[in-house]
Amino acid sequence: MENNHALVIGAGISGIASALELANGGLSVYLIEKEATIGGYAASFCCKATDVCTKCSVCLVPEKINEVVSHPRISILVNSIVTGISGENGNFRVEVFQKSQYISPERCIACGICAEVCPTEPKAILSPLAEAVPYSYSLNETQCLRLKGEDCNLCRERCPTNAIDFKSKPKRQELSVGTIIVATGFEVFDARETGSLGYSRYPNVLTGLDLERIFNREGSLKLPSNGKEPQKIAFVQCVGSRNESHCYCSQVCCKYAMRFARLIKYQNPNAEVTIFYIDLQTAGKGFDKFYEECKESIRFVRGVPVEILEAPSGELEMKFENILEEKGNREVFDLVVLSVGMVPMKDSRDLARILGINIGDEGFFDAKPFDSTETNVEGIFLAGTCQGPKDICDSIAHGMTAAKRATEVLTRWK
Amino acid sequence: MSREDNKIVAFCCQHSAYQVANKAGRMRLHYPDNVRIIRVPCAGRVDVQHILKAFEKGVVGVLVMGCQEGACQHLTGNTRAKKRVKYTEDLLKEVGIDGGRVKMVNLAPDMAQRFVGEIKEMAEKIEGR
Amino acid sequence: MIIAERKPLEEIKNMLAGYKKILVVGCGTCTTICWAGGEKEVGVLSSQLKLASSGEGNELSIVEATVERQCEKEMVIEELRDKVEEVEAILSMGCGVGAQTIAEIFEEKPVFPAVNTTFMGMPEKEGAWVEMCGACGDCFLDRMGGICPVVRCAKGLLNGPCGGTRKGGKCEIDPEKECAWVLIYQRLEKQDRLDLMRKYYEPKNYGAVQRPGRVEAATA
Amino acid sequence: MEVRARLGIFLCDCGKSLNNIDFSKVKERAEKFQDVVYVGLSSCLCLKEGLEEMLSVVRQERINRVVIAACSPELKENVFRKALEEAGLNYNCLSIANIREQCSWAHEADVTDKALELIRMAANKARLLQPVERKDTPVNTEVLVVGGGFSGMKSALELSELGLRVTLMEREPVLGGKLGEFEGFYGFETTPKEILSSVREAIEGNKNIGVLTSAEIIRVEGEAGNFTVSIRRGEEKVSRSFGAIIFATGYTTEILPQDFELKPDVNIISQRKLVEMLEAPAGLEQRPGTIGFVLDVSDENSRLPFLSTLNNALAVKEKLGSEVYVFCKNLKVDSEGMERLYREARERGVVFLKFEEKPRISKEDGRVKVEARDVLRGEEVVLLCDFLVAEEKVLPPEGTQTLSSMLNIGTDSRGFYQDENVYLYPVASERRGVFFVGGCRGDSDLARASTDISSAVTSFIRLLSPRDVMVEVKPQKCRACLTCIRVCPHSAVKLVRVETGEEVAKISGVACDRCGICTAICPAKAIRFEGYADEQILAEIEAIGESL
Repeated sequence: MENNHALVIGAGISGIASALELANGGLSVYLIEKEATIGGYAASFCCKATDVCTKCSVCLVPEKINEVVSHPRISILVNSIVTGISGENGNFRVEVFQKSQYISPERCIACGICAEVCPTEPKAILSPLAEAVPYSYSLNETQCLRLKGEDCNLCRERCPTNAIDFKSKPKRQELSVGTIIVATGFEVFDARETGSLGYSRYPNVLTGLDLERIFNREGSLKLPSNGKEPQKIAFVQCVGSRNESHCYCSQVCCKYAMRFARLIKYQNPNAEVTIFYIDLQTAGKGFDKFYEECKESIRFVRGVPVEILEAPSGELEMKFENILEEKGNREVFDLVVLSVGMVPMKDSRDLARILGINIGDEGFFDAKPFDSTETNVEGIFLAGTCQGPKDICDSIAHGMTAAKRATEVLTRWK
Repeated sequence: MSREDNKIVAFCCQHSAYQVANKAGRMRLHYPDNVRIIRVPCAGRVDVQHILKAFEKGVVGVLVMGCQEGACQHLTGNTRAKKRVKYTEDLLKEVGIDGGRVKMVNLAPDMAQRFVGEIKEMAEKIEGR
Repeated sequence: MIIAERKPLEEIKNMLAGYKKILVVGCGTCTTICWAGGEKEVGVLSSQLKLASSGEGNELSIVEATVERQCEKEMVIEELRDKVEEVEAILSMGCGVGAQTIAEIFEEKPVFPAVNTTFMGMPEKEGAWVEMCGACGDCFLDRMGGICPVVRCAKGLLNGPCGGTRKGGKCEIDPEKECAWVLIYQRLEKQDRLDLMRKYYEPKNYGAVQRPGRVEAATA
Repeated sequence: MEVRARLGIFLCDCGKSLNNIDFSKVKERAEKFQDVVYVGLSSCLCLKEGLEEMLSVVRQERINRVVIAACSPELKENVFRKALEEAGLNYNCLSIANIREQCSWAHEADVTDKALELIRMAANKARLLQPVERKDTPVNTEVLVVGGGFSGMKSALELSELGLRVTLMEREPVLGGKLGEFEGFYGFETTPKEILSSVREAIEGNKNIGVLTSAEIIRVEGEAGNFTVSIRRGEEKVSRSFGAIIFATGYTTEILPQDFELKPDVNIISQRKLVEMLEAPAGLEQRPGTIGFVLDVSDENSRLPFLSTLNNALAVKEKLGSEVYVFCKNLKVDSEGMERLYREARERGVVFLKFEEKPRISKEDGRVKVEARDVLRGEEVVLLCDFLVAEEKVLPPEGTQTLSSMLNIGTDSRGFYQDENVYLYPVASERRGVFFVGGCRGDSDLARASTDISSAVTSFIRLLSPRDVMVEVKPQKCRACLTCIRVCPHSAVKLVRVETGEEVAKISGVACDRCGICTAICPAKAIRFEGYADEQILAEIEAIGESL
């Protein structure tokens, strides 16, 4: 039995790394992605360099994305999920469900005419984000007049490439593959669950992810409430990590918080930045030097806040326990950033059930001891943060590792 | 040759600045249209002669746009470019073209605003020359 | 190898005052290798001259050329014969030898040096050279552990070191530079020849080479 | 003889959406450009129908250089190149003018003139493009793995599993390394000693792996695919060829006396000493009542000391039942399973004390006294312990500096292998074909080491695929000034003797990473980078400001 096809589920950075290595090793790869675009979270992050690179690795992402898109042996299926599987190691048959593609990403040339002519408000046709790959428009089913049964055909008539098809049906297809890599990634902890910190209630309480996206889009930081430059900023560590229900360290938050803190200080030297923490995770290549620099300009306070309240002025009053000063304390900030951690994908249980792979104590997919890519099912491997928190570099390395294991399986079968 | 129009040449590293320029376009961040982007494999490929030649052709501002310091795929490409830009500035001063009209800019692939800002700044500088 | 440095543009421009058509000649050997006057530098200087002259409203017409070795008459003639005719003056980017060779061949055209020939040296790293030899005509490296104090000691002492050597073996005059005599001591120590340090050397005969120097191989 | 360029210009108005460009004017003017034999306009050049039409024109008009004026080359360049290859053109005969992202979309006003100028720049360049050859350089597939610890042995095994030959060399007389210094991994049945011996057995029984112990590298020459390594084994010197080198030389640890005021002695001990005690508890005169660990004194940014402390503290609890105190500044829990391990330790009675100021350590009645201010409890703590396990600083092994300068490869701020540059992460170096895995590239743990290993193996496989030669030295222009050799960040250039007997620089197609640094710096202009050659870049500049 010879099958030189591999399936990678999830086109985030580790799935992309896996797909590239599999394809470079000579295999044909199906890379399927639940969302409409590939790249995952990392694609929406921002560079955190000041006048020098601070090694956040975000710049590695766009190039890998471009490489995967143009690789001749990789087929990408977006808007797709796995719904069933049969067969075994070396010869899996995987059922893939693809949502209706009202606008075909293969035919859309992103000219934007459809969005221009769309008569609804807000538009039913959404323009892609600047970093989106594939770079194509998408249709909001709930807004579209045609899909609501009305007789509107404006976008389809005007589309120069006939990319729009209202009759598009969800597609089920069966892929025959020798090996599978699961790279479904993580979800960001929903900070609303820690209600006392006021996320989504107060405009000036943001998460680390919000900050990534703000810097990516705007290039600098403004207060959401009034557009002014914040002067007193607090970072709160371990939001959604290292507690009873998330008994692990998310590995990335201390580093991104410190990098952001330095970036904010770089852009606005007068800003006062405080980081509230339990334990600082400062190990890692080159980070020691960076941490020493941070100590000079950033205030570190041991202890995390219990509550954040908004004063009538819009300022945020934070109640925290400063362990060093042995007493409860209050302080006022313009902006509070919650350093949210990584949690398992909500639908990972469904995928685990379909594939027959185990879920570990923390809710991430379970790997074998001493080999974090191997699952309980032969021929199915794990890559990246679906197995547990990792930063971008570790995710890439993990993706490469999974690819290596999967290649072994297929070469052995040959 | 028309010397009236104030052209700017931006040598853009394909790993960073060239992508940023595309991102700026996608975000419809408008910037002066007198800039001409030349794609290079690394800022370290840009040579003194290229910059001088541009000025010879009547270009009035040159930007060399590479990756962030410490993030060059070829380790020294952007720092070498920076030195070369500095040297070219001196050469241009010798011929009476003031130094500010060549500039090294370090960018990451997502810094569309910075990119547009730098171009606007150069455009303003050459307006007021 | 011969090391040279390009002259400031101002100086070159002054030499060229009044000429409209010039030939800029690089040398493909020493001055290429020391980044002072190879094909690339010819291009850079030409660009600069064009920019400067067009800024002043009288654009120079420039012909560019590079001779493999400017100090070789045959090579100069071969490469420049046709190009010289159309110009009024020649700008040499070779060393002083190269410029003089060209001047000797094309006597009717003025030849100007665009570089200063500085010394004979060795590359330290890319783009940096250090002086090693002063061409004194009376080599005594055999006794100096292979390190020439005539040029590498700031004072050119034959019996060093002087009293001013700094901590860490640095030179009194320029703390960035190594004291040549410390280097000589260390070298001789490695070779177990430290006794040479105790020897006194008579003042050197700097007249060993009768100027202008001339050497003819006995077998020629 | 040079074939005269026959330029075809293919304009794409992106579904007629680029409204600020007047395409009819563009077409009319572009037709007058030099060497242009065809100008066509499409609305969807990148789609099947557009491509087919383009190819038929290319064939019909015998076009040999193509200019496409459309969206950014990052999007569709590969699509266009592939299509042109079908029409029998080399992929490099294409030049793209980015008139969408960097022209139409970037400006509000009419940009017809700008678009025209961009097209002229691309056309100028296209005229000078040369077909590129794909060279299948023979690559030696045998790999040298340096370092016989866990990472080295595992690397050798993984390579051999893919059918590759491996030479595994180790400085010491036996394979082994640092893993033996862990007593156990808490919660795992298999002990590190068992892991090591099973790996060692697998190595010994493997026909594809040759082992050289007591061996040291004295010289490395050559480049990816073809390294020549001189190795010394006692008196004997051998020279061998390899396609790649994987460094797995690990780390060393040392208790730095200045950090502890006291020298290691009978009761200020290392983790290794503790493990020895735990292995033979019967050998102890009496069961230690209290054992302390002090961390974050030598180095507050390292994970490894925590990993061994947590595992060994739990082992102490289990085997000796002593009271255990851990003094530290910040718990390093950013590795898989560490938070759970920490909680487990707490539950088993290990006491953690956090300090801001370095603890004071002294001797009292033959025991070790640790005094510190515990910030969690806000009080001064004085602990007398029978044994104090002192923090060991994790350092690069001896010889790292020598080897890295020999290889012309950077190290990080702590002196470990691999420059701090994200493009090299996880395991690459600036020199293609040289990889670093595990502890030798800095703070690592078992999980990270094993992903390093597989990453290095996959990176090596990627190295084997054929590459196009883009950057070449013109031997007749080369002055052998060595500048390129000195500046190449990837050590891809060397001096070779050509047929004429002259020595000239030569760029290895396998090792070159195509940055063009050498091309820009060469004082003799002897290096040509196809696609970014001087004449090509200057031709683009030449088009700027020309009347259109």
